[in-house]
Amino acid sequence: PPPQAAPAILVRAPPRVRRLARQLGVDLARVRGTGPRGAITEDDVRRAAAMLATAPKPEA
Amino acid sequence: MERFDLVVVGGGPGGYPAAVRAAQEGLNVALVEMDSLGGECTNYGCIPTKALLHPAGLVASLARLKFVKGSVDVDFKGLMEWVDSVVKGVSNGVSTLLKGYGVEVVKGRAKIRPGVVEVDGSGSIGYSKLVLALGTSPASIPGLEPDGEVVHNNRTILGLRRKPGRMLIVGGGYIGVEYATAMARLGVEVTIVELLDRLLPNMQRDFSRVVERRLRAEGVKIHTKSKVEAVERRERYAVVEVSGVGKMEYDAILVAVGRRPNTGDVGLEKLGVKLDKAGYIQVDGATLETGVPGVYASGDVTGPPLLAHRAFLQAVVAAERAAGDSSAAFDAKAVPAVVYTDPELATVGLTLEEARAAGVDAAETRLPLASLPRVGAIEGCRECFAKVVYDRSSRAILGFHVAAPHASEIIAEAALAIEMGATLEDLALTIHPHPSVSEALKEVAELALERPIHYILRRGGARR
Amino acid sequence: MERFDLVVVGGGPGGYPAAVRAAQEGLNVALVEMDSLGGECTNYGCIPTKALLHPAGLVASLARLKFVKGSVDVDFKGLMEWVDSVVKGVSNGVSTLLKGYGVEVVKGRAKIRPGVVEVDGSGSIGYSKLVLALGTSPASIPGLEPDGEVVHNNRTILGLRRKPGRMLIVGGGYIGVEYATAMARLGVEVTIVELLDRLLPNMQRDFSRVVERRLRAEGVKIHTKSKVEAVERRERYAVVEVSGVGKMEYDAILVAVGRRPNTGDVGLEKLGVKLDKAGYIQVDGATLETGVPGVYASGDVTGPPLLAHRAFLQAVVAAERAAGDSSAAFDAKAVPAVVYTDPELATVGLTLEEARAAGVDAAETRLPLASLPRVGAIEGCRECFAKVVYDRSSRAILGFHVAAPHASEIIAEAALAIEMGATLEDLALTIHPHPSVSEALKEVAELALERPIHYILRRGGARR
Ligand SMILES: Cc1cc2nc3c(=O)[nH]c(=O)nc-3n(C[C@H](O)[C@H](O)[C@H](O)COP(=O)(O)OP(=O)(O)OC[C@H]3O[C@@H](n4cnc5c(N)ncnc54)[C@H](O)[C@@H]3O)c2cc1C
Ligand SMILES: Cc1cc2nc3c(=O)[nH]c(=O)nc-3n(C[C@H](O)[C@H](O)[C@H](O)COP(=O)(O)OP(=O)(O)OC[C@H]3O[C@@H](n4cnc5c(N)ncnc54)[C@H](O)[C@@H]3O)c2cc1C
Repeated sequence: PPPQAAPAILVRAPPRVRRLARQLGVDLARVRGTGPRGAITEDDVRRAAAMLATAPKPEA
Repeated sequence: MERFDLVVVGGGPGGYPAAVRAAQEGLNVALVEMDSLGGECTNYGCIPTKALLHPAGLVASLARLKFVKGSVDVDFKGLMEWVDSVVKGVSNGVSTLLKGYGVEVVKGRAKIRPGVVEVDGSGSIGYSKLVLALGTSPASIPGLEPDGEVVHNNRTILGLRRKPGRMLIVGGGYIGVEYATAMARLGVEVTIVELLDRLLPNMQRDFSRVVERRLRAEGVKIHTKSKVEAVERRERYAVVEVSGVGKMEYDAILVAVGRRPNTGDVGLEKLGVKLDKAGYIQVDGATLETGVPGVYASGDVTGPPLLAHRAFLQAVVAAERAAGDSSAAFDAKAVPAVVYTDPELATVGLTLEEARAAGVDAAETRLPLASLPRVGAIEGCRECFAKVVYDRSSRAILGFHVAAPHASEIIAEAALAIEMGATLEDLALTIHPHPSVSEALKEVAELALERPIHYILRRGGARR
Repeated sequence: MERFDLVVVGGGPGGYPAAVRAAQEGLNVALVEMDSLGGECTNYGCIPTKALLHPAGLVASLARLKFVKGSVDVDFKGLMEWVDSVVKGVSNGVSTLLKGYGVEVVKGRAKIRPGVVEVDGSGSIGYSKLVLALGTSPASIPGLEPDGEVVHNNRTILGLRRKPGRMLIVGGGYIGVEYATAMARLGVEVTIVELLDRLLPNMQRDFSRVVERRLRAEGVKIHTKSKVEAVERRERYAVVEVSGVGKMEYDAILVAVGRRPNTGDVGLEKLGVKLDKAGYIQVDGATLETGVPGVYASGDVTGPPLLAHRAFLQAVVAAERAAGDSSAAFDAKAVPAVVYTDPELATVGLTLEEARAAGVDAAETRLPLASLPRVGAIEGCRECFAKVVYDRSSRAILGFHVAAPHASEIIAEAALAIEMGATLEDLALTIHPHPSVSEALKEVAELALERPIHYILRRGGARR
């Protein structure tokens, strides 16, 4: 199951990771961070993007 | 009619960086400015005030040292001319910069129609994309309109060449307290009148307290919950009645009571750009889009917080968007704000109240800084302090607030900490140079972790 | 004989934080110190030099402003007494701190046997664990032994009460140039003699260049590739022959030619603690273990870099290890170093050469800082600069090097950036307050990314 959305200010992702997430269309609030104390890394974002690409699209 | 890929209206911090960034991306850019390049910040704001505060601060720091004899005398006219030259230098720098990037600078007041900017006295230019960086102007009070002789706003005051004997500052916000700090140290008898119950009413209470105490110690008279009741203009002075104070003569009056967006009579309504009640342009905070395709706004004209460094980044984002980069966004978690009083006050991120209101299980740790050698023993600040606000579970830094010498310099590290998602441990384990004010970040983080090496830990806080 | 869980020998930055941290962990701690608490840093190093530099810097900054008239006169005796009081205040703070944590302070010189520390004049105390924080003493040159009247080291010079007319500084390292900066500004005619071909020979060449130019401009005579050939002591002065300069009279001579570890005659050999060739204690860099079970060393006695803030962290790690925390380690990637000249010089992390030697595909970007308003227009520094060293592929920050006012304050952000693994983008997208020196970090990162908003980008670098 996807992790619960965290309040935006608690999303711990550096500026470059946030930019990458925008480029790949990833919502950071739904990414589970694997860095120290749950920080979100570039790899986490890339993994989430790859999952988005393969996941079945929900019905519109 | 010449046509540009991008026209930027306004040459301040919200404007010129947009022109530069767009030119770097290969766009054909024009910038329209009706006054001096650099905007309010360079010409009437950030730069002249900090220039004024520089010698004033040196004089005050020296005066605090008992073994320094003799007396220095600041030639007021010379000082104001130097401030002028500093401003000109920075403004010329913006001009050189724009020329270097091939940006066409068009002088005059702009009015905007769809696809066309009409510039007073310079004809019309066409645009594909538009960045509105119109900024703000000083608000005024009926009866206290600036005359450039006795009654001033932040623009006309820079024309002062004779040192006022007695000066009234109307408005106790950051502009008012910065001017009070500078002028008092230059030997002017300063009075501040503030409507609300404290100076810096928009900031945290402990900041107000530090500033009020220091200004009073330097001879500034502070009247809160007061206002100007009546003004009689005379030849070279004015008689002003302040509630609870009575009538007094002042050689100069600075009105610093707020800002008004420059959005009137520019054609924005017809363009379809939406304004909020106060007249600021409504934008998407992340993309800086106004809702009208191809039209962006950046800087103070998008509403508070009115800060040059926020305008810089907004300008860059607007330019990148205009150049077609759909990943560009203003998503800063940390916008620092500084008041250049003595001690300097700086704040970034959330206060404890803001963090809790956002639903975070947050805590705050406060550290008095007098026992940091650089702050207490050397610079002599007894009332300086730092506070860190953090998330209890992850220990991520959410906010940092500091009153100290050079707070304007150390706040950037706190901004980086918040942007990077740094935790208390990260700050505590980063080596900070000794002796420095920046040690405050490490020490307050250690204290929050209950393992400070320079403070005696007691239940419920630190004491040394 | 009283027995302690932990005995710390040495009350400097490598010692007292170990005692505090161990006490916080519940250990029963004693600290042995034969001189004043606070060590070299508080009593003869960091604190008195930065105190001296504070008024000297204010005087020089004021003198640079043409509109400041009148003259200030620093009462030398009063200044030196103030420096003394600053030192005493900081040293007393350490005493209060140790008392607050219940650390037993034992006065006297320690000799060490297995399990026992014998303290001259205070009897013996037993220990389970030991932290050796013995520090260093000033090295001397034959013929130039300090006499406390004319020939001084960094300790005896603090006893000066009459301002020397002419002063010779032997050694152009950071202690020499800091004293030269302070003394020249107080009106002393200063000559520096340095054996190697430049001042600050251990630092980057562009730092040396900035400092040499500024010191020369302030009237300091600099003789590199020179040495003292002969000394004749007279009543209140000495006649010194310097190679290439000839004979000259000096009222005061400061010898600042290096440090010697305080590891002689303490019983270390018998204890089994290993020393390197220079006499420093060999430790595991991460755990601070000496190889003798339960015996740790921290601070300058473990060898270069000799820095108080490095000692602080080593002390904490040694204490945590002694208290049984096997996860504690000194693993800082970034140890900042500052020279408090004008402009201040600060460096952290790797230089380009070091990064390449470590096998990294690194690049460096250099930014002149004169066009930052705070640095150039307001503080008047024309030769200030910042350099960032980064990994080309990840763009991670590896090093930052800066010559600027308040470099000592802004270097901490660079240390945090390196510790956090921040990249050029992270620095460029973090909002830095305007106007400040800290903008240098953002601007140099933007330049490295080839999208500076305040510099004209040309092939192969920046120009404005
Ligand atoms: C006294 C004072 C001190 C300050 N100190 C600081 C500080 O230390 N740090 C900080 O961050 N901020 C400071 N500020 C705030 C800072 O000045 C602003 O945040 C900043 O100037 C905003 O930039 P901007 O480009 O959005 O607007 P502005 O700087 O106001 O620029 C707008 C420009 O647009 C031009 N313009 C407007 N309408 C038209 C038109 N129709 N046609 C042509 N040109 C037009 C104006 O002439 C102006 O040059 C200070 C402000 C004041 C008043
Ligand atoms: C002029 C000068 C300026 C400096 N400026 C700076 C600066 O600005 N920033 C910075 O980071 N560093 C600076 N340093 C370096 C800094 O002083 C050292 O890095 C720091 O003092 C090291 O701490 P320590 O505890 O390891 O050693 P020390 O401070 O040398 O302390 C060792 C202590 O152990 C005691 N001791 C030694 N042997 C015995 C014994 N057998 N029995 C009992 N007691 C003993 C000594 O009396 C001394 O108090 C400066 C140094 C000098 C000389």
